[in-house]
Amino acid sequence: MSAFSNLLIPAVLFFALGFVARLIKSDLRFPPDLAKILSIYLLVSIGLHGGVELAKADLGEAVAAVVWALLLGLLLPIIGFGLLLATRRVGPLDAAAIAAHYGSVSAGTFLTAIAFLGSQGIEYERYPLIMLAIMESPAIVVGLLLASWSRGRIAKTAPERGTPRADHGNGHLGDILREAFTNGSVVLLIGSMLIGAIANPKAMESLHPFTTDIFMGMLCLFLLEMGLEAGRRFADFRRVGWALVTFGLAMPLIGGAIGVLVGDLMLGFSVGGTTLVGVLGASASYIAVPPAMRLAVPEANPSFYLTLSLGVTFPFNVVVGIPIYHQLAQMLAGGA
Amino acid sequence: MSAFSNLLIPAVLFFALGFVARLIKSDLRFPPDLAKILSIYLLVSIGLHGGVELAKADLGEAVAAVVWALLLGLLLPIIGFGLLLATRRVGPLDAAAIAAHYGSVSAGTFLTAIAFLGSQGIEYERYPLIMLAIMESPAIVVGLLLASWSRGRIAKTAPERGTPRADHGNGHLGDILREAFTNGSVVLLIGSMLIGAIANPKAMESLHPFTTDIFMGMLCLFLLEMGLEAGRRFADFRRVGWALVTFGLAMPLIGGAIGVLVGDLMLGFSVGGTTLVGVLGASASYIAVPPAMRLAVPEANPSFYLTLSLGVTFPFNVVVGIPIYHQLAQMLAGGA
Amino acid sequence: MSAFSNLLIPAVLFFALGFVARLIKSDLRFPPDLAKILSIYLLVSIGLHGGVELAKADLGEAVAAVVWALLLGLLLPIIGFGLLLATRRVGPLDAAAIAAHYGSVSAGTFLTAIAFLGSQGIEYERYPLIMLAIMESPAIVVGLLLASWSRGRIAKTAPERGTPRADHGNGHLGDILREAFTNGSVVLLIGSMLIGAIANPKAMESLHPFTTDIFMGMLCLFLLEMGLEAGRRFADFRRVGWALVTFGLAMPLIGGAIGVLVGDLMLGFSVGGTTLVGVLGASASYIAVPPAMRLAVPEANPSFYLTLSLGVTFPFNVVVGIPIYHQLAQMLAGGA
Amino acid sequence: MHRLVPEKLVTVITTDVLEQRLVALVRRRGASGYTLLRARGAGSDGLQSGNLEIDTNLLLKVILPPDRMSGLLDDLNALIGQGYHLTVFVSDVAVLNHEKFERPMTT
Amino acid sequence: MHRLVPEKLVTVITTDVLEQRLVALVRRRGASGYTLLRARGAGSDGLQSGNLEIDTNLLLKVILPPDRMSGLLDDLNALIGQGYHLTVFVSDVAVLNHEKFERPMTT
Amino acid sequence: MHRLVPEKLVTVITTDVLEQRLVALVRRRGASGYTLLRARGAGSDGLQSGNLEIDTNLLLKVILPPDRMSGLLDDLNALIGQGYHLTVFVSDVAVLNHEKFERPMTT
Ligand SMILES: Nc1ncnc2c1ncn2[C@@H]1O[C@H](COP(=O)(O)O)[C@@H](O)[C@H]1O
Ligand SMILES: Nc1ncnc2c1ncn2[C@@H]1O[C@H](COP(=O)(O)O)[C@@H](O)[C@H]1O
Ligand SMILES: Nc1ncnc2c1ncn2[C@@H]1O[C@H](COP(=O)(O)O)[C@@H](O)[C@H]1O
Ligand code: NA
Ligand code: NA
Ligand code: NA
Repeated sequence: MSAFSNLLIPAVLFFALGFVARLIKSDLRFPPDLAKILSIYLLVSIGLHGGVELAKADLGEAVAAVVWALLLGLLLPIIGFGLLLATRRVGPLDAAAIAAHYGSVSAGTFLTAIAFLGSQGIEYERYPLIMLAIMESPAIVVGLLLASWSRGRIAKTAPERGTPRADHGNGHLGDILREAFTNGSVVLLIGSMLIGAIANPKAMESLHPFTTDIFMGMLCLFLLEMGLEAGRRFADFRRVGWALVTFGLAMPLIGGAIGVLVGDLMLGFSVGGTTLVGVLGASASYIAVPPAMRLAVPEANPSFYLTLSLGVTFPFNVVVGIPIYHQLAQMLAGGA
Repeated sequence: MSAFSNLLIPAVLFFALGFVARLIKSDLRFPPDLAKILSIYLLVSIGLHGGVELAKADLGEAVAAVVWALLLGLLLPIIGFGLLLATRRVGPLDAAAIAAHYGSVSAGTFLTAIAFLGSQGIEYERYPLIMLAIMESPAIVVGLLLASWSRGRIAKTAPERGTPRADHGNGHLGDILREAFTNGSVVLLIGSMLIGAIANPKAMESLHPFTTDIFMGMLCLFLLEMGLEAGRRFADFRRVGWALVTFGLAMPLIGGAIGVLVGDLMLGFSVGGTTLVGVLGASASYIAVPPAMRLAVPEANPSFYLTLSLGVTFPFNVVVGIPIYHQLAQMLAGGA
Repeated sequence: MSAFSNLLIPAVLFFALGFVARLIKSDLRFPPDLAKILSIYLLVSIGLHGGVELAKADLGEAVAAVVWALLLGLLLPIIGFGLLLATRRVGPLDAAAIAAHYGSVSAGTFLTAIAFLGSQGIEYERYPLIMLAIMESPAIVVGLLLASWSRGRIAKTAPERGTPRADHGNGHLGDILREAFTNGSVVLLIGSMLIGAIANPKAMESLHPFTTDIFMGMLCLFLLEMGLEAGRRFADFRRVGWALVTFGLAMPLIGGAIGVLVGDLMLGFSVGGTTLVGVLGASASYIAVPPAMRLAVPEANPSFYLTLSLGVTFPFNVVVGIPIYHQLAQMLAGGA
Repeated sequence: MHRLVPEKLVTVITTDVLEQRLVALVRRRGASGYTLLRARGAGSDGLQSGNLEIDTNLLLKVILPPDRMSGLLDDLNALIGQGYHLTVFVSDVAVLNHEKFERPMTT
Repeated sequence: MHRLVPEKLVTVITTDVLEQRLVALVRRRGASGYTLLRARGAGSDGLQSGNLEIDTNLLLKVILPPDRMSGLLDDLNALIGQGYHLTVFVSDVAVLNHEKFERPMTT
Repeated sequence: MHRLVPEKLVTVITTDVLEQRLVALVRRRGASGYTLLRARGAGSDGLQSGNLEIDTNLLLKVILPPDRMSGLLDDLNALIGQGYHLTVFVSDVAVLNHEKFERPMTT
């Protein structure tokens, strides 16, 4: 029912169009900058919206949301890391890099969830918007700590290989932490949020046609391109192996369930807000975390984390995950 | 009269601005991706509009429109091919590649015609939108068959040269047919149409500001860039020679007249709808057909078909063709 | 007071966000074409607005505005040239190239001033829009004449080096004058203005959502990117030296004061219109003049003029200059 | 000291419509990778302004061991024979991490 | 076997403001074509970040027969003498379809 | 006659995430400038489609005197040792305006 109606949201349909275009080997492609332009637009728009809400927010509730965002960002990568090591299909450095993605968030999935709620007329709290902006950085930091710990372990087992890596790890740690907090998309999102919060409200209204009216169309184009990318990456799933693909399907369910529990029990959100916290838990970053991992954990294979995040977890969440987290939220929060 | 008022449509004026900028050798230029971005936007927007209409369409009328679109797409290249061979200025492979363009459609010309009708408050049927999406593929297929036939003839005359080509032609035919139907712009247009037809109507409304309100502005920018390109190609007209330029002016008149006849007599459209079918017949593709011909008929010189399609026929249609087809439609359908 | 409220305009806040992102060494960056796309959009939109106003304009007042725009464009570079030579930090060719920038205008600064007036509900005349379009070309011409004169002087002092340069100067002068008037952004601005003036008013209305409703959002994105660029260039201010930085701060104040005097005394504008003429006087070009100088005065170092125009004068005007010119305008025109 | 090992760099410039076909050739010939750059230009095929989907070039660079190069050049020659407009040239380069160019791509 | 014929490849890196002028030189010197790539970078001219219309570089590649190359280098030298910032270098390449580089562009 | 002086051209192809780090190396080694091109491709690191912020390559070109080249190659080797995926190659070129490549960048 609700899963089916999700499929009739234009944003999801455009995602499917991109995906199918790649499967039928169409030569449809976007100019290389269009995805980046759309992503800047989306981050600025949701930042401004979040900021306007932030300005009206209850301080206590906002602080609770931020704290739980940090905790999710710290907890989920550790769970992911454990599960990945348990598969015995990847080494600890690959596991650290992949796990970091799941502590962070996919803005595209989050926005699709908002479109899903909107299409069903379901209200939601605005705090998840703030949580979205918070969750990139802690996941990066945990990923780096896990990688550092793994390097230490590898160095013990094979000391002759480990030495230069451990050295390197320490050498740039400061840089990398700075990177986690000055990452372009984090700055864009938090900066726009601050602007939304402090700017002259009348002037903010003049931005409404740009940030709100044309938003859905921009999101559709973005998801079309993400569908193309997901389709491209999906083809690699054989290479990453079934164990990892299973992780890419199970981890969002685990993260989504934890998110829904946090949203309902800890933050006391409505069904809509709880669904969104579920989506924050379930989704995996494809903007801020991948470059951070490439820079800080060069030993990890990007094919693994890009295929899982873009080719497996993203389509799963967009198509079936969101209705599931909504269902979960309804069972929990709907009963209250 | 009506020709003059066409010139005062902003879209046409922007086309003229681009054209003039090139003539006065201004260094005005668009970043290379802007035309591609605008073209994606326009295809998605008209696709969605077409789909919404399709969902409301009368099945019988829609089928008739599709059938006539296919017939036009098959017939016009054959007429063009004959005329081109009659000029004795190009070989059969060049003729095949050029002719394929005229069986297909220029979305920019079509949209200018819609702006023209809109500025005069003339109503039109929505079926031509569906026809637009249909007409790319058959023209490509006919172009390939004509090229294949030409290669056979060349092989007979000069067997030592022809053999490898005929071989090649067969070897990739399957690929090329697939290409005709999975071409990026065809997929985008038909995919958006399907989405418009099946998506939740309330959600479709949220796309309205994006697909409709800002549409005219995006079209103006697109035509500005097309003016620049037309101006650049126009300078080459001396190289292609007067015989071909004459073809580039006569063929749209022939195609336009046939289109108007089809729109009025076969499809029973109003003046507006008949005008649009005229424009479908008259205009030449510059999106889907050129890459298909480059891939499948590498022996043909792209300067010929790009100069004719972009530098001659496109400006002709935008500036004087549309009012002429409208006049014709009025004479025929207006009397009814 | 008014300076503070300026800081709360979203456009200015986005500029600050970009600037700060660079200072904290964030990896935030725009795809290379986005600034160009936004700049095309802004020029077309203000051109169309200007044209609609032009069509309603009083001929006498329009002519006076154009004449004073020309005079400002001729006068300001000469003042700038004198001041720069007085610093004894740059040679005459560098001075000529820098000075030309200050006779021209920064569209970004001008639009920020319009947002500033808008946010305070201050009315303004539309003639400054026309002046904006006029002021690029004369500044380029004066810059070239100053460079030519400088080359003559250098040739006298060191005849063996000067000869080829003087020769070159003459050889391409025609080309370069043509360039001054066919410069891409000049053509775009004046072309759009003409279109706005002559196009069918009803059709112009259909452009409103594109040119007006989403304008502020596009301006914010543009200023975000300009903040990034200003931040990048700002880091170079040590290299250009304090004397030049002082020029980059003093010259807009001088130009702004002259502009305000012209706006009030010569053109009789309201406080709003006078502020805008002040901004025209104060701001320095970063679109049309730099490439013209690179082409025509290759001996000048682009680091100087780009750092001053983008890294010093632009942020100064956006953040503190505009409120100052407004204050000046109020003191003069507000008393009337 | 670095062991700079001599290799061959093959460069192909042509319309980007051929991208998929060229990449398939490169994979089949066992290259360890390839690099694509967007280009524009002009040649016997006319102007490729790079502004439209239909007139953009690409520049392909492939480093590969001399024994595999020969097969790739055969393929490119065959394309030229079919009428495609290709600018192909080979340069001598010295690579830093020699072994990586021996391993064919796995996907 | 392929007849790989040695030719000269001239590469120029400079501000894209010079595009029209450089293309005109290349045409005048009888090249069979040219290739342009968008570039950014830094040099004595300062930073060319590639983000604005005013600070983007281009990289021009021209293959041409040695006898025509000399004239082109003269032209480029003249531009450098006038103060333009050009990075120019020549490499040895071996081309596959040799004859095509002999035919000057017709437009 | 032109005095074409032989120099070394170092080319690096890798993910654009490394841009700041590579440019810092090039500056530290006293190059007179550098050129960056946007690229995409594939290699041992998988596909770099160039469509997303996260899978775009860059191609860096640096001309520098042979004595400074060696240090730069050391740095690049160290990066490869740390696990970064770099394609590095050196070519022989002949430059037109030789002196400019001797002067390190001032910013
Ligand atoms: N002499 C040349 N030097 C550099 N690039 C060339 C040359 N000739 C052709 N090209 C490039 O190769 C593409 C195809 O050339 P053509 O096969 O001559 O049509 C052109 O669009 C240019 O980008
Ligand atoms: N040593 C170098 N290696 C590679 N590219 C360079 C070098 N020096 C300069 N360039 C390029 O050439 C352009 C012009 O350099 P310049 O003439 O030094 O201002 C720069 O913007 C760089 O893109
Ligand atoms: N054999 C090759 N020829 C040309 N470029 C290559 C080659 N191998 C790798 N590359 C490029 O270098 C990048 C990094 O390669 P890798 O280190 O193999 O992951 C790839 O994304 C390609 O763009
Ligand atoms: Na998550
Ligand atoms: Na047609
Ligand atoms: Na000024």
